[in-house]
Amino acid sequence: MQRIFGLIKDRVGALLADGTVDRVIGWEKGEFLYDHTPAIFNAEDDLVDLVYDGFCASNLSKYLIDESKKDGKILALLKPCDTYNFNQLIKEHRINRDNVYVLGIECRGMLDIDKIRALGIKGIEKVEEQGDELYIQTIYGDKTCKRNEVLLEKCINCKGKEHVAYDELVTSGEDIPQVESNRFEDVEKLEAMTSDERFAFWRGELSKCIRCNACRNVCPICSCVECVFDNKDSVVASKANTDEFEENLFHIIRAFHVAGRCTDCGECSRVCPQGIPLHLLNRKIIKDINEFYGEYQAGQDTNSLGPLTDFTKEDVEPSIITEKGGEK
Amino acid sequence: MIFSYYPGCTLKTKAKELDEYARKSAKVLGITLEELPDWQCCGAVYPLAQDEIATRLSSVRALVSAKDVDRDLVTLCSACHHVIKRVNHDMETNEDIRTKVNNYLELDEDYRGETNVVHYLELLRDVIGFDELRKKVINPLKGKKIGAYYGCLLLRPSKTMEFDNPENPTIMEDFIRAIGGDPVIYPYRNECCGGYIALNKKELTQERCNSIVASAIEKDADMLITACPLCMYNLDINSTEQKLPVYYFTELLAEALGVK
Amino acid sequence: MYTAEREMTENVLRISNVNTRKCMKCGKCSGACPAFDKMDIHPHQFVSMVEKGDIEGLMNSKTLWSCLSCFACVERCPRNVEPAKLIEAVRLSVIRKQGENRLKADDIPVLLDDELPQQAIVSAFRKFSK
Amino acid sequence: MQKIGVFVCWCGSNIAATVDVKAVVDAVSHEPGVVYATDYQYMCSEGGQSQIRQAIKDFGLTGIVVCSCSPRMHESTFRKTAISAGLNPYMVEIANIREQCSWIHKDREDATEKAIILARTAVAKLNLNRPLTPGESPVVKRALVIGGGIAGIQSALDIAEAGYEVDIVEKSPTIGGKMAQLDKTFPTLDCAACILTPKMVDAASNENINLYTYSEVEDVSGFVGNFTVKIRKKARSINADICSGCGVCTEKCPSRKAKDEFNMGLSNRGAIYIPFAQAIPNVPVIDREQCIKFKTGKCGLCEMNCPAGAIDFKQQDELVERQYGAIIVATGFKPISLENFDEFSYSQCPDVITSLELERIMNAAGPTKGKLLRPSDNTPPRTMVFVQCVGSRDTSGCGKTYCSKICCMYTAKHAMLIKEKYPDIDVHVFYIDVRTPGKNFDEFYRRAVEEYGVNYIKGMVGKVAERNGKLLVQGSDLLADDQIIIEADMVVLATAIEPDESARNLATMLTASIDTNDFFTEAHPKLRPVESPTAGVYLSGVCQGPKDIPETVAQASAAAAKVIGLLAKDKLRSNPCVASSNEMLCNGCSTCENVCPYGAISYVSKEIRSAGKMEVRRVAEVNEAICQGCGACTVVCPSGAMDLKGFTNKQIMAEVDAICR
Repeated sequence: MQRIFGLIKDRVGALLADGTVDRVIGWEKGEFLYDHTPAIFNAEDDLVDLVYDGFCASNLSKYLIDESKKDGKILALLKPCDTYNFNQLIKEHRINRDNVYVLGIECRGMLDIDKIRALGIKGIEKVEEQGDELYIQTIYGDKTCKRNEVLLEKCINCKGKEHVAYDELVTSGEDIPQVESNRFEDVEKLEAMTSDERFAFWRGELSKCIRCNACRNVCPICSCVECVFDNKDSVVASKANTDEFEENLFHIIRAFHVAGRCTDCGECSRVCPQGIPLHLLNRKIIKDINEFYGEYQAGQDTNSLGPLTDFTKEDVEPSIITEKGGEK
Repeated sequence: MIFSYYPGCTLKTKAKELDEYARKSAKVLGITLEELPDWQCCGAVYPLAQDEIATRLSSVRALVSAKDVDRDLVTLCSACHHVIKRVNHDMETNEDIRTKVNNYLELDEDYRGETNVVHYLELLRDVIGFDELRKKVINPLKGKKIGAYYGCLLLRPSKTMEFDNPENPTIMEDFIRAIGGDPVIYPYRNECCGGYIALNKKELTQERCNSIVASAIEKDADMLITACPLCMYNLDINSTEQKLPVYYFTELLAEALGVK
Repeated sequence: MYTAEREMTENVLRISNVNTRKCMKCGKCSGACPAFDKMDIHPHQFVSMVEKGDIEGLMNSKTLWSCLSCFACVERCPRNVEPAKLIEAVRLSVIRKQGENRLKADDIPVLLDDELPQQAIVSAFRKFSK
Repeated sequence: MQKIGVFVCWCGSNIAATVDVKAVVDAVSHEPGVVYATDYQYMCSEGGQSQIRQAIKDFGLTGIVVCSCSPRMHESTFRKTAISAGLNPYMVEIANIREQCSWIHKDREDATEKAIILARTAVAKLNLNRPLTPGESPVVKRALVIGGGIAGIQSALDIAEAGYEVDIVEKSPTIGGKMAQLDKTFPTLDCAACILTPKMVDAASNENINLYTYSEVEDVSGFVGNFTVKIRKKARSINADICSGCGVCTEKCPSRKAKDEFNMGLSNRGAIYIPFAQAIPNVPVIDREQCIKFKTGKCGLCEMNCPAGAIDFKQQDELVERQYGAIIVATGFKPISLENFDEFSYSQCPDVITSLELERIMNAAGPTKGKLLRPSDNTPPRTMVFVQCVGSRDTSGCGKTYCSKICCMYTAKHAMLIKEKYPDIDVHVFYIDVRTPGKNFDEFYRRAVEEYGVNYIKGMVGKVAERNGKLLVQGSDLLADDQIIIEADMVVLATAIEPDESARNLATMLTASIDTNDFFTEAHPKLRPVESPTAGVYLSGVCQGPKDIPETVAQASAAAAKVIGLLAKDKLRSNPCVASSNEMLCNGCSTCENVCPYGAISYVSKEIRSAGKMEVRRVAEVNEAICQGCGACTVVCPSGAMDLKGFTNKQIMAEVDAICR
């Protein structure tokens, strides 16, 4: 991890120095060692604050909507999974591609601090990453654990180490282990429930919502000029003030708004302070789309029509959807 | 490949060749037929009545024991196949019958028609493939003009049996070609031989069989093959006007494969 | 229809699960039936008589003991009526009554020959006795 | 605040018998905005309409709700009433308390409650209505006819006669369709070719008619008055401009393996061929699948022998794009496949044939030059059996549930023609019912029986089996209560007909609806039988349902009359209920553009002042002349920037709220 960070820093410095780019968006150290924060670096000297390690999960592509409209060229550090959102936003004409220099960076999967703590590792002072091992200094002494035991949910279901968009790649040349997983496993469990059980499950989860809007604000797809929930003329907004609406429907409406566009980046669940598994709503829709219209990955490219905005004669008949979506 | 196997009563007694040659041939073809433990008679006729539960139970027991070992169930006799396949269809689609049968059997887990019922001919066609079978033949039955006799139970009702075109089937003809013979297509190959009526209305069976055999002879058949002991009996014994030798298809299969 | 008649008809319809009203009287069942000549009431009439409620007449018919259960009528009916199921239902209405078995164990030995497969005996027993 | 008047119609007893109309008036009069409510026996009558006009004047109404029948029935009536009282027609809302309420409910209390809900829903929506003004769109004065059979030809001729241009697109190499294959026509027994070919010639020589044969419609966009259609002219491999139609090439072609489609596969044709002598255009076509030159690169005999040098092996498909004001669908039919009916041995015995095959055998230009001979051995038959309803009226899943309508008559025709020409042949017809409603139809059938001695047997055939070169036809004789076996030499199956396979694809292109059998659906089964529900699309012939030639021709002319009525207009009033985009909310994501079936949305860069600063944004713009108001854009727009005038999101939500209250 140290090695790749060094390579990235050198390359970013060089590109700033030779005038290829005017600004850089990356991560700087946050308040705690595990909450690195997106930051803009305007000069080579500022790069002392740049970090890149297992706690740089946040997806920077969303910031490019605004940043790419400003004068000058911005360099964006994008992990493989972030580039899917980058592509999707290009497809939706939200990012000015000409103003962005994508430095595709290698990623070994990001870490989940809660999972580290769950292993009984508390009072963390420093985390050192060496290959697949983590060496953790705590106030109670040194501990170690395996990297793949403490990966974020979104990294367990990693889309792969290939970038789908970049101007230049920085890699260490080391082999990156792939995690075998079935991302639809949890969705299948939900599908196997009766509708009453499912309703109870979601009521339980969604009732935890405090409407902090973190999921919406972090979502690279949920980036409307003005969100329907903020628009008092939209009818939806006024509904949001009535009883129980928030926990019942806010997330479901949001899932429908991003349907066919969600890349399954998992940021919504990662940032939820209440730990609601919001990604399951999106994945259910992704799974249905795959089954009804054939495999589709949003953000794979910048020009295909999404399955929900493309009408073909082979499209599944509504009766089939009703049948499959109905009571199991 | 291992399949559960349901021989049926007659194959253990009067129709031993149907069974014995089927097993020998399967072995050559790389298929293991594992006889179901403690199987009972399928009941011989499919209970057409909705309210007949007891007469469906023995078929369900066979189906459940195949499900328990997670294997497809191979049948050989047309009548057994007809009964077991249709009872399975009931268990899959008829909620009333399913509930009653399950209530009676008190299984650990309800049976809902999960087992796939496969006739030996379907095994040859769909699992082994007639082209593959042809490659394994060492004594091709060259120059033999063979009329396939399907009868009714294999084919009908086609929506449940899903076996072949009910009025113009081809599976046995393809089989005959695969073992090197010349299939003879004659129009009465899917007309009923009279079946169990042989017991109480022999003259009706004789009429049926005479017209079937005459039809095959008119088209130059040297012999007939069948997949059902009762058809075999009727065509053989109850054809009173003209005669043709009648064989189980498995006997010719074993001969072609050199294991007779 | 009298109550007793109606009850018998309903019973036959329930056992068979056949909707006789689907019949369009085309006669294809009777055109296909291989046992037509041995029947006094032919398959298409059988359907009509059930519809009319004349179960009594059907219970006394030769047809019950001539049907081969070959399903030619079922297979070829353009309206999915399934006459064979009606014949079975009426046959059951007869043999389910006490003393109405048409084939008894004692009858069997004289019918046997060396080649006769068990299957024939079991089948006939199932069809003609309870 | 609106001032709303509510008018509850009794529709005689249609509504009033099930709905307590007074209770509806009473309940709705307390709704917000409602200043007047009343009921009347026939709201659509002159008396009812004048009440509405009076109330608009007396109470200064800004909008009206009429609780009556389906808007499809009388919305335009009440809109006209509103206009005559000086009210904008889009300030009229209809609450359908007949079709969706009184007709489907039995319980008066339930129906009344539902009627009240429907009425207050309409009021809730009307409170948010704004006056709308329709725009105008021009009409392209040209029609397209898809299908060149008798239906298409007749429609085209009538439109052309009225002075409008019309194009016929026909997928086969010649116009003429199924009728060209027929021998004689019932009930007059005149020769099909004698009455059809003059029409074909008329169509070809009419200067207003343009034929695209061997061509297919590939794409349709646009809307009534202004369709844009892409037509693929498949490569004939012949330069039609210089071909003289001499036919030398077809004689020289050494390939003879292809089954002749025109003769129903009963004879073979060359790889280069003219379908039949009277084909129009009289230009051959090369079947590239069969042509030795195309398969092996060698041969070219046709090219060497063509006196005009018209053979062009390199010819490519050509794509033509044309504008039309109206489209007539006349895609016709085909007999069903008989694979589910092998009990009749069609696939096993060559002497079991379909009725259309018999037409070819009876035809002087057919494979036997009009002599009735068995296909198996070319001998004349002694006994013939006709089987009716093969695959028709079949609910078992093997055939078609409907009656094919023409079989009874053509079978009587065949029987009579055979008896006329060969009195010694025994002709038997198995029938379930003989259906002959039509002018001189029953007389015709009875003539076959009484004068010609055709033996009609009530019953169906159960099995056809071949024995010693004869066909044993085993069937029921229901009237004699017998099972009979007829030893026949030929069996003719009256095969059910179904829509041509192109119908489904075409319906999708036209956004026209089809039923479960793929027949095109008419806008109203009684009152608009030749129009598709899609504006500007009309139906002609069997594509809409089974029918015989006179009916087809009648429908073809009716469809043509509708088209002429449309083309006679210079402008069409366009629907003002179109989409519009709120540029303040638009993300510029192009999703709406992608789903718009009419291509009505485009994107522009625009300076937008937002949150106090100016910025250039990419925003959607709707072309109101093209938008058809389908609303697809409004549902996909993630930010809610797209809305539909007359059916705004707010209005829909207000309706939902009113229902859920």
